[in-house]
Amino acid sequence: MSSPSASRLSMYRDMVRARYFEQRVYDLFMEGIVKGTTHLGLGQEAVAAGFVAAMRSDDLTFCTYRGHNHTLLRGAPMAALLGEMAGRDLGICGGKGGSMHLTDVTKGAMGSYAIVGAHLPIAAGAAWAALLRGTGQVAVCFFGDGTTNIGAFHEALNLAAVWKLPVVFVCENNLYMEYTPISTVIPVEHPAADRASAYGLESLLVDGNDVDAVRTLATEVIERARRGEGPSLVEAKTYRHKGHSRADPGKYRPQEEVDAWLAYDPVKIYRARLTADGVGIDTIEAIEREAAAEVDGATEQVRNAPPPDPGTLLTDVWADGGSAWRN
Amino acid sequence: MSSPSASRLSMYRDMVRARYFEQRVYDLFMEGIVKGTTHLGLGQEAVAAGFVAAMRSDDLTFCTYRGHNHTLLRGAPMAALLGEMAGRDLGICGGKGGSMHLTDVTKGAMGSYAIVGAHLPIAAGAAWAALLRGTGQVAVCFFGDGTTNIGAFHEALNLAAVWKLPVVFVCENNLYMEYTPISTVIPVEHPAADRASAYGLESLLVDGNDVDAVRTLATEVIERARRGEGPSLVEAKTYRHKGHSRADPGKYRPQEEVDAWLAYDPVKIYRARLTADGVGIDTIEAIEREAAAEVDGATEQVRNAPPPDPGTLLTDVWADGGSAWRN
Amino acid sequence: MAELTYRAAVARGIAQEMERDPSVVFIGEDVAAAGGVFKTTEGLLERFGPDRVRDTPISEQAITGALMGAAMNGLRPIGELMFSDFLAVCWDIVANQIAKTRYMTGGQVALPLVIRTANGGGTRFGGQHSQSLESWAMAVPGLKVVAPSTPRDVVGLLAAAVRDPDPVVFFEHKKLFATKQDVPDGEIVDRLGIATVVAPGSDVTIAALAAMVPVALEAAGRLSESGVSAEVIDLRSLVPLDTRTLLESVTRTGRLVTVEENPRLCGWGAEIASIVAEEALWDLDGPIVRVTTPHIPLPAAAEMEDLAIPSADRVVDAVLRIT
Amino acid sequence: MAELTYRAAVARGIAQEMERDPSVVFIGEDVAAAGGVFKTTEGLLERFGPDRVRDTPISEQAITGALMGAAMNGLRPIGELMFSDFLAVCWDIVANQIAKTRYMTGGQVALPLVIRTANGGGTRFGGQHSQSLESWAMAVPGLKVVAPSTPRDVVGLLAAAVRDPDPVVFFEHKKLFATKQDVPDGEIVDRLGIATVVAPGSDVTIAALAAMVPVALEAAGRLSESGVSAEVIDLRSLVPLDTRTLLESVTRTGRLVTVEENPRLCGWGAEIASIVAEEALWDLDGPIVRVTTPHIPLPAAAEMEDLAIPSADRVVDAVLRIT
Ligand SMILES: Cc1ncc(C[n+]2csc(CCOP(=O)(O)OP(=O)(O)O)c2C)c(N)n1
Ligand SMILES: Cc1ncc(C[n+]2csc(CCOP(=O)(O)OP(=O)(O)O)c2C)c(N)n1
Ligand SMILES: [Mg+2]
Ligand SMILES: [Mg+2]
Repeated sequence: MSSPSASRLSMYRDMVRARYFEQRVYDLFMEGIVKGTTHLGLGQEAVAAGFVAAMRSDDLTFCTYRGHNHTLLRGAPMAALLGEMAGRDLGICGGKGGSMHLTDVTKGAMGSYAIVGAHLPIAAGAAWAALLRGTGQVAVCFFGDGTTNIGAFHEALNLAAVWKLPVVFVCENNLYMEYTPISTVIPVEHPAADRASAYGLESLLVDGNDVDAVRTLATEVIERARRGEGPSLVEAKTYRHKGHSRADPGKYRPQEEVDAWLAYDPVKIYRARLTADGVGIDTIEAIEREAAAEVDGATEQVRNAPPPDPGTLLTDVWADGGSAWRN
Repeated sequence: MSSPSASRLSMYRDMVRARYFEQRVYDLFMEGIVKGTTHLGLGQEAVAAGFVAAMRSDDLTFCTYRGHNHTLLRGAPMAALLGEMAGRDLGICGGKGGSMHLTDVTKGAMGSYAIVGAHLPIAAGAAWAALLRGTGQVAVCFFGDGTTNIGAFHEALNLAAVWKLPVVFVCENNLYMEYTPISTVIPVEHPAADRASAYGLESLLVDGNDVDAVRTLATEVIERARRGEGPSLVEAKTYRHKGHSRADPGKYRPQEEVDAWLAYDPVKIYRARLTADGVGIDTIEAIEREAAAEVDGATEQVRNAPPPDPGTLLTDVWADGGSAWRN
Repeated sequence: MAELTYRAAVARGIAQEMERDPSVVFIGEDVAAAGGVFKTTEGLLERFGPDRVRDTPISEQAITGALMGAAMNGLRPIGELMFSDFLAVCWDIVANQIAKTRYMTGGQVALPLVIRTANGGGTRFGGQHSQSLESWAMAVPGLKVVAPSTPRDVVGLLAAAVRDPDPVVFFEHKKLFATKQDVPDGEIVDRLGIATVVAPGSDVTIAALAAMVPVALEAAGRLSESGVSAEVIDLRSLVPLDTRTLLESVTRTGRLVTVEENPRLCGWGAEIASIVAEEALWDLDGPIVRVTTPHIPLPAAAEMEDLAIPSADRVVDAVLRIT
Repeated sequence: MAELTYRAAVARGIAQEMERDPSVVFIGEDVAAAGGVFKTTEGLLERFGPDRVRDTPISEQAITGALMGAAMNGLRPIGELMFSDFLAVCWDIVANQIAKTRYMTGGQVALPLVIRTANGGGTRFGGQHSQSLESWAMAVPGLKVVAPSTPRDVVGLLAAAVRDPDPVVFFEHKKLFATKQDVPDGEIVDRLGIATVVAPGSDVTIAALAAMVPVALEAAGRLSESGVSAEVIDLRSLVPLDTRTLLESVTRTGRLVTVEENPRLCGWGAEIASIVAEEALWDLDGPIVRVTTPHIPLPAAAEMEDLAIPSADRVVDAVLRIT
């Protein structure tokens, strides 16, 4: 794992794209172009990047409102994601979803869910269909530490375990719910890992800021699921660089804690590691330049995009394309 | 614990009263006097009897639709319970609740709940109030093995543990949900005990058909809660002699299993143990006669009782006694 | 043609669709090995095997979530909630996820799934096992809502629900399980959103659903003895709602009485009344009367429950008040 | 008298009641140390301490269940659900347990508790964080339902809710948090079930709730320029419902328009329309018109959301259609 490889560069590219993209989302939110709310995954990119690198293109991801990274890295077009957050016509959901509901079914990005816990049973269901249909797909479901306290978490884990479903549950433990430290609302140290045994599962902890480590574990659990050996519950320890959402400055977090984690930035450490492993600075900078250009291009597209056609207000409630509830 | 004592006789009396009472409930259901449904705890009496024996009179119990025993043993009048099941005017809830909703607040029997799992957070809430108000009360919450798979279980256990609430959760593992063996829908062996660690709690298993053992453990966990040392989750292994509800013959259960458990009847084994410990057969038979007479008396009362006054249909939605939603 | 109970019609409807389409699967609590607590799904496990007919844990969020996920990934799942009251324990999945996902994804996600559930009172089960909750589902954009009143309709509407590309909540009425009817052999498939005029009449329109249809018919019979000609409409589905049949009838009769089993406030009867009061006001020859269960939880005692749920007597009274 | 925001009025109302009654306690997600995600509960932890003001895990069933259990055992708890959409994840506790328990126990159990929650759209949060769900609660017997439209009413109605011996769901509208008003100093306590005529008029009655009240007022202002005199009623609570004020107004004006933020089907407007169509039909001089959000999930994009939620323009149009 220590020698540079195409896939390691690809993970670096993914993390940089996610990083630059979300930095821009933040700026555009402050500018009023991105509307409503945003929940940035800045600082948590290695989890999405490591898992996506381990997935097959027909595998399925389910994520939360904090799902920009995951959706982008599965392959959704950047402008369409940004456009959705800005409520423009070119938005990936036509402006109907907003920042908390990014979805690109063509890429297996099966939705971002804004109600804590809801997508865990849904991911289990998609895995169940994969199993019955024999597609060999694995569903990967991302969520936060706070989510381990809600009922749907428990029901989904139990069902997935007893039906041996090909689903991997990934808890991104960033130490906080919104503003409340997870340690104050849970009686165990590791919100996910300490609960795996309740479902007959192995306790799995990984450094969520180390993309190589994430990919290694991801490959193992995804392939295990694909072989029919059932679900896994992974806890990836990480940290968000920004506040919970919107302009939240995150003042409820001790400065030393923030500083320590900013120093342990997954992008920064991976850049250093790749360099140490012999990747030339040119290669790295080219990746960074490309990502910056992609973000600039997407931004331009979105700035120039019109709002959604008012006629679409009443489309897509039903499969017939419309919203009529009466004849 | 092996020498006969007043409290052991009292537990025997409780079990016999519960046994005779529910046998009568079954007969009256078949006769059409008891209406709607019934969920009998026949065979599970030792759990209720052992816990009730360990409780203070101002402690609170929360139970399920299968809660005739618990409510009776807390001290609710037998005729009022039977009357409730028969939908008579003397019913403990005036006929409004029915067999699944027996409640006697004056005895600390804080309700029977018919939606699986709902009463676990409610019991936690009552314990929270006890803690804040400094009453020294403990809440004891009974439920089944199947209940350990529903979301409310998980949320309640977590909250109780993190807030160190004086509540004891008692899982009566009778091996079946309604008709489905619990082992087919759960990936661990002990539905409750194997999950205690997910909430930082000790794994506690007890023979639910041994009333002495139940009382010993109950005393320990209740007093622990009362001392401010937080909640416990107890799994009591037991078996129901009848089907899940109403006239269910329970055909989904292997005959050898049923036979083995019928032989390990908590009432029968306790009778034998007391006798072996030197309790005279007269004492035991007197208890049994008294219980039979109590059941007969309650039955007569209920047979002669009128249905509820039609006027009560519209009372008690609100604290003002009525049901008006408009002026 | 053979006599079929409403109960047996459920299994027949499911079997008809599972036979036809291998992507149809069925899950729920005690539905497979035991054939369902209401014996509505007997024989399905034996016929279609444990991959396609499966018992679940007591986890309604997991059940409905699994339906949704499976529908997103190529199946057409049917799930059972043993009692409609349990919609409340998975209401987020039903009302916030299943209902909204097609719209919120800009039409990317299709959710062809059916949630079947035993609904309604009259069985002395008490307030948490007796509710009539069709109006809860009707109030949520993105859900179709079906409630058959006859064995034949159970088969035809269930088939329509399974084939529908959108999520359907299918309410089976507990009080009707034992009712019987001659039902044609062979495949039966209806369309959703077509109400039936089950008794023609000219003086008043009575709109009813599920177990209230026989109540309305009984009332119409009695009314005809008093010289009042009542037209009874079985709505069959609330979403889509057949307002055409309804408005045509009301404009002809000039009077409307709705018969709802649910408690009073915000029921489907209110919706229909408001449609008529907006679109056919000048055709009315009398006030619109809603007969409902009072706005109370349902009591368990037999006499009280019977008093609470609309009876033919109360429907007759309501009609006579406005004719 | 000092200017107060709707947002700050929440904390003032809670503080007023906690000061008065030591059995009042308050819990929710991020409500204590952080003062709430909408900053509606700032300062309460500092003032009343961590026993009485407490952060919870993300466990809405545990939160609402804890409220219920605590109310059964001597407290008068207030709980926050961060967004009203989350009622769906604890709907069983709210609708099946809290609402029904007094009745089902024959009056043995009192549940003096308040569930506060941020409701409504206009903030571009998308379909799962923008719903107006007052009608869900109204449809459940046993729940009182309050939705203030002004800072003063937040204080007065919240106090009434806390003192009420029955469970109250208290909907605070997100769009109104920043609005301001001069509010008298000292204790404010209202009674539930009293609507307010916020603009008198004679040609049409406009019934509105929460954020739709300013919309209705704006419409009334514009209508008066066209010579139409509109009476605007702020319902303030849906249960109890002040039908007296409403019927008095409608019988006088002869026309009714309801303005609901919720999607169309089975909203409170339908209930009111059905009451008027039954009890005041002969007083009507025009059809009853309901202005609602279409029956769709709420979209996120600003232009679409604004199009979906009733605007003063749409209210004016509705009124002009019937006058
Ligand atoms: C059922 C529910 N309750 C509360 C919320 C509000 N909420 C949104 S995000 C969040 C914190 C979630 O914490 P965590 O699971 O750790 O995820 P993170 O935001 O840290 O990624 C909360 C409480 C919600 N969306 N859904
Ligand atoms: C939420 C919910 N789902 C399903 C049911 C139907 N139901 C009633 S009892 C029961 C089985 C419960 O099993 P368990 O917890 O083991 O308790 P037991 O009946 O064995 O005492 C089920 C599924 C219910 N009442 N509530
Ligand atoms: Mg977190
Ligand atoms: Mg059991």
